[in-house]
Amino acid sequence: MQAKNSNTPIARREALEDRIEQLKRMMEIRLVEERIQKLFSDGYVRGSTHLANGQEAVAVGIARTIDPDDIVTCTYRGHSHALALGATPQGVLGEICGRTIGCAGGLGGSMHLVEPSVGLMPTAAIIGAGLPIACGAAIAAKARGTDRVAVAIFGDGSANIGAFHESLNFAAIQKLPVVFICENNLYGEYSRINLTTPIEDIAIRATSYAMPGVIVDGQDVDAVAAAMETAVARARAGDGPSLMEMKTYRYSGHSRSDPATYRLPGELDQWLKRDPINLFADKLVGEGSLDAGGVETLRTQMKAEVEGATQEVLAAPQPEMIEMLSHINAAGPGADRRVTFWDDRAGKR
Amino acid sequence: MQAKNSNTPIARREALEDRIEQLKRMMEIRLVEERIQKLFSDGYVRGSTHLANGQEAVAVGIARTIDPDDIVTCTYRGHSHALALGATPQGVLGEICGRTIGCAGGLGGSMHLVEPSVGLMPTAAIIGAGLPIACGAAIAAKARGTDRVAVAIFGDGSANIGAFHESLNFAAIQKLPVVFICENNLYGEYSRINLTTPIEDIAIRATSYAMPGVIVDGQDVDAVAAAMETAVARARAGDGPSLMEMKTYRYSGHSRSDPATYRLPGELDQWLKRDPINLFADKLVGEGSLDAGGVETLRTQMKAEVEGATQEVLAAPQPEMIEMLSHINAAGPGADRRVTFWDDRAGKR
Amino acid sequence: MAMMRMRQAVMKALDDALREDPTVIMMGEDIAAAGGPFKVTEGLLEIHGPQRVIDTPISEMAFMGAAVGAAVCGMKPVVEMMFIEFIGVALDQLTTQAATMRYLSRGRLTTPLVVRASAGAGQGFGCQHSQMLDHWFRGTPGLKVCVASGSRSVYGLLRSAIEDPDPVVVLEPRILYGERDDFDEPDTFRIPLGKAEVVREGNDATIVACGQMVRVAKKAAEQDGLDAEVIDLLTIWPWDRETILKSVRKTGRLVTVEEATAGSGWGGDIVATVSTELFGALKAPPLRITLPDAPVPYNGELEARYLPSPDYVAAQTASLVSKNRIPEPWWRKAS
Amino acid sequence: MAMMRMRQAVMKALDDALREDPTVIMMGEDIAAAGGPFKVTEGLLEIHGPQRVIDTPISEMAFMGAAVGAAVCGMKPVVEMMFIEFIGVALDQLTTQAATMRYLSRGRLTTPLVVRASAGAGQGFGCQHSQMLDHWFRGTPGLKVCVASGSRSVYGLLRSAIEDPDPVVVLEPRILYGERDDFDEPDTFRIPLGKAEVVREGNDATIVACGQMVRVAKKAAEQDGLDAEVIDLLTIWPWDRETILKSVRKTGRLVTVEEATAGSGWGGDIVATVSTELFGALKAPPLRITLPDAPVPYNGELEARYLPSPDYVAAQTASLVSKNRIPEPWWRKAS
Ligand SMILES: Cc1ncc(C[n+]2csc(CCOP(=O)(O)OP(=O)(O)O)c2C)c(N)n1
Ligand SMILES: Cc1ncc(C[n+]2csc(CCOP(=O)(O)OP(=O)(O)O)c2C)c(N)n1
Ligand SMILES: [Mg+2]
Ligand SMILES: [Mg+2]
Repeated sequence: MQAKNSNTPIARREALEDRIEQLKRMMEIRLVEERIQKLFSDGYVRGSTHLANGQEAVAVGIARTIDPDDIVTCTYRGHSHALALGATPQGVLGEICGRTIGCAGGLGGSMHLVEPSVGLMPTAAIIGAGLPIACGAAIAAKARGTDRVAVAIFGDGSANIGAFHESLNFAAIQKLPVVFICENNLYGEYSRINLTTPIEDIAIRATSYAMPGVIVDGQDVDAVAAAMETAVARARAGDGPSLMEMKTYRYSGHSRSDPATYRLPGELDQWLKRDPINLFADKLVGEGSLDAGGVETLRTQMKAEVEGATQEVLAAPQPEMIEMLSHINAAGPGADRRVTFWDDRAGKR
Repeated sequence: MQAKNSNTPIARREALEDRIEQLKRMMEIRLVEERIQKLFSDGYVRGSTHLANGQEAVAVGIARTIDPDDIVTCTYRGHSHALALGATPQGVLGEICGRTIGCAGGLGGSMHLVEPSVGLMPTAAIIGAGLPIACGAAIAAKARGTDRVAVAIFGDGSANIGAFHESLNFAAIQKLPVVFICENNLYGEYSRINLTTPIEDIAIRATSYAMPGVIVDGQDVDAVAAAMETAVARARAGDGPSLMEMKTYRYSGHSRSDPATYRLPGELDQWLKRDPINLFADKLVGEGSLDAGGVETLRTQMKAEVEGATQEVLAAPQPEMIEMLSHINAAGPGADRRVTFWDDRAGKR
Repeated sequence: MAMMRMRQAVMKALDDALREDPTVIMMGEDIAAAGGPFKVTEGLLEIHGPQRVIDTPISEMAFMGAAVGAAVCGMKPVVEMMFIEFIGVALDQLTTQAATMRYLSRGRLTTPLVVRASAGAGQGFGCQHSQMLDHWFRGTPGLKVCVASGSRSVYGLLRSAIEDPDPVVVLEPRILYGERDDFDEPDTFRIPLGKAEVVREGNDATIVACGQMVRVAKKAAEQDGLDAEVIDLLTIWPWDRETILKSVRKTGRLVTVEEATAGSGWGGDIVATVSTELFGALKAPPLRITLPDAPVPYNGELEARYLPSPDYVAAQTASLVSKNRIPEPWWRKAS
Repeated sequence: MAMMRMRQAVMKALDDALREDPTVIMMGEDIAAAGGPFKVTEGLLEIHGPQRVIDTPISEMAFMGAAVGAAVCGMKPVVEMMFIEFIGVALDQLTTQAATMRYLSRGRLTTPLVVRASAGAGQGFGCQHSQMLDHWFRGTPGLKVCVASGSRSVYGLLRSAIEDPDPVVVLEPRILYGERDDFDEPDTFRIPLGKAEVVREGNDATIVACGQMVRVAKKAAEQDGLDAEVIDLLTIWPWDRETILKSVRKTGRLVTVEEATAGSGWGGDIVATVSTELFGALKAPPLRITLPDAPVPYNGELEARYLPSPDYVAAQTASLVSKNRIPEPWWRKAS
């Protein structure tokens, strides 16, 4: 178990400067997702849950590029991003198990992770909802004279909803500092992209808004980070939004216990050959920062940490009844807890 | 005044096979719009009204290409299309003055013209609403084994609403027989297109849906018809939708008494030089089907007809109170009036 | 008597409608190849083909609007909103377009379409996937709104809705999909839209409920010492004045059990109407049992408290019957 | 006393808020360069600049959602929905996203935003541009809903709404924009959200109204032989129980005048609450005066009949007071 103070979201975020930590975070994401699947089978998870294993490089590549006070909107498939951005395994697993130590205090659940201290808005369960919200964060950043950017993360299927189109157009005409990131994992629920979308590359759609559209190898964390750096720099410089398409793949089904029988034959195997964690581990070994034994040591360490966090969560209390009545409007208790982004580091806890 | 039976929507539509009739229809549209502006000033028109003078070639070019039982969805700026498709001046002016002889019996008003006998759905007052509805008509056409097409007409500003994007994607993936027609008159309300849309040509957006995107000279009725023929043929053949961008211009302000002071200086004058009615009249003269005197004669004739229709409308009764309570659901009176498209010519009255 | 899960009853209603009427088509996300996220449309693609059971992109506006256009052009589209919240991006097409089509064409064009949606709380789907939201539709001229309470009613309502010449919303409480109920009705079985059903007779109070709250109300009414009549509303707009007034005239007391906040629930209109029509004839003030004014919580213990339970409904009703006074809701005691 | 058109009062409220609070921004279609389709934002762009008064594309989802994001990040966005119907393509962002932000973050993130919209009938804008549609919002936990009734109230409500830490919808009856009213309030004037106002005292009945119906109710109450109290509801959710109950306790009779159908109007909840709280203390059954169950007609004579008029409200109220029985609505006599 890490020392207490290194397990704050902000410390976890800052740790990502280190390449070994990036690898560890990708391992952590994978292990947390696998643990969630088991928690689901064991009846600890209510409703639904949407895993992102296979997509770890996208999450860590984004998180390592942007700053903790850049703003991120994301979806129900957001465990990976929450962890990458800095949310703790306790916060994520705790939320998914509905406990007080969850990042939304057990009120939100798997689809509604949140971590304001590292810029993560509550992840939205409605397709497309995060894109306009990111535009608004970008408007605020501009209006408040910061160079902060907003990042909207969504899936390939979400590129067919109206909010996608309206947001890209709006951001383009307003030259908003937004980076739109489509995680193209080839499926929206149980439908392969070719069944719902008449083009193969979502990035093409950038043309409709006169913004850069970039196709990125989403399995390669360095490629993700490099592409992000360009887009973020553009946004910070006031040159407007970009559309980034991260080609990736989800190893799990869409949600809960979906066996994903709709996959093309052999497709999963092909993608497993370019597993983002293995790719990055091999790279680090190649660079000489790790040896093969080191990778295994890390994996074992992360496994223990995730299991430790899980046990902490399972021992944590359920929320009090009053909690669900408290955060409706400013008349309720706790209305003074507001985090003010950017001008108030104290808000970051 | 024309003989009674030539003033039915279907007869008016069929008349458009003749090129002189096309010119007359364009003149009629212009004159009706001008008459509406005066009726508005005189207090006969309630709410708002949206003129399409300057855009006559688009309307007539479309109407002369498609069949009376193809389906059309359109917007509040729909007087031109209603008249071109066959709605009578009495039906259009009557509706705008809220009289029983109006095409919606005075219940709808300027924004809600309708003429099922020639395929015109009630024009929608909500931006974007007509595009998904046209997709649905196309689904029905396919399902019912006809080769009928659906045409959705909308403005340049409407190309920024979510429904545009969703509809084009949906139609493309389903290969629906739809023709999407953007009347790019350079303004959405009081905003020039460059202030709301980061690209100049809406047709570019077709790329996002792998469908043809065609830029058309909307001032030239023959160019409109030629482009439409290709798109309609494609749709009828089962090859899917097209996006047509008609470059045109509205001479009036957006609505009511908008003086359109937001226009670029000189812009209107430039467009007046390529007035669609003059262009077509000159062409017919050039072709030898008319001489200059003949054009003036037609104009005088149309003016008298439009004035006659206006007087007819102003003498027509207001609707009965019971009308507004009658058409809510099938439990009300008149529920047996339903027009069944395609398999029932009797429905066409 | 045969037992059937509500999921299967939905499927049977759709299958029967598709079989009997060639103009019926279905549209929605993953309803065809995948058989639906809740498995309520399983097998329909195989039987009826992709022209009739249509998978759509994630584009609620497009397919909701397409249903309007297809309905006008002679089809009877049945649209699935996977979770009723999703219509929040497409409400215009239903309330502003579909519901005005007949009016604007004076009967010449109509929109016989059905929106089916899973709805309601109880399973930990969180606050954006657990609402009923019937108040978005209720009271829209031209639109009817129904809520199913089990296998029999979902079948009867869906069949009637699909045959109705006007647009109808049918809300299917998601929590009931897996519930097994008696089902012994022929394919001709219909529940007339606009009619409520007395599902338990009683004399001390009339409990009106719909959806999953019908079970809750019935269980409450079965508790010792209570002699309550339970009415399953079935169609919540327009609702059945006759059946409710008749019952309350008999019992003298009205209790509504609503899966809605007080500000948005259907009970307001019913209580208002009953208070007016039976003015002076009631033994006690009408009691509305609603949700607290809060989003649906994820945590299981919280969500169980959030929804009216049989014990709570029984206690509140018993208190009303014995004292003829309105008991406090739990959250006023709690906070 | 100074007179001011409601249009100018809206403008002054926005201008004052923009001046006093640098975090206030505005977004909407043609609100900036063009000064707004109803000229309620004229001059604001020139004074406050394009960073604060923002013209948007025709993209209600984008700018409604952008308001949510900007609000969370420290701004106070005021969004204009030109006609309230337009939110039918963007409702999700307001009710599902904005209203749950505080809850999902347990107070850490909040959305102090205002949606202003022109609403209501009377001017021949037809059935897709003439509704109130407050039922789409009412009862959403976390969201407040107000309706202005003139220059003074629009100013007071807008200023309070913009200062409120939570999302607020303010409906502005379009028909009142051109109406001139007394206006003699300082820039510090606010109408507290959640509070109603007694705008005319009386003893025989309490007429509750909002929006343009407040004028109708006042004119009705001024007719000979009537001694009615008139309450301007102002905030329709959450509504002011105290003021209404106090008045009805005094008069013994309640009349609501609603620009809504019976199935969707705010009167249901109020009548239900009053019937319950004042059970046995009312002299007559509560009377709801609503719209018929029909879309808004275009024709002027029809639309005038469609909306409750002062004469009609006076006649119905007089009938209630004299007979203590509910009179029939006009459409039941008509059809
Ligand atoms: C408006 C709306 N429609 C439908 C859904 C249901 N839904 C949840 S996830 C999903 C698929 C999304 O696919 P994609 O955008 O590719 O994201 P992924 O799950 O692959 O990350 C759908 C249709 C929703 N949540 N919101
Ligand atoms: C959803 C929605 N938003 C806004 C409006 C208001 N509105 C009516 S017309 C119009 C401009 C439309 O411009 P364009 O699409 O170019 O069509 P044009 O009027 O030029 O024919 C706007 C914004 C509306 N009717 N519906
Ligand atoms: Mg995907
Ligand atoms: Mg335009």
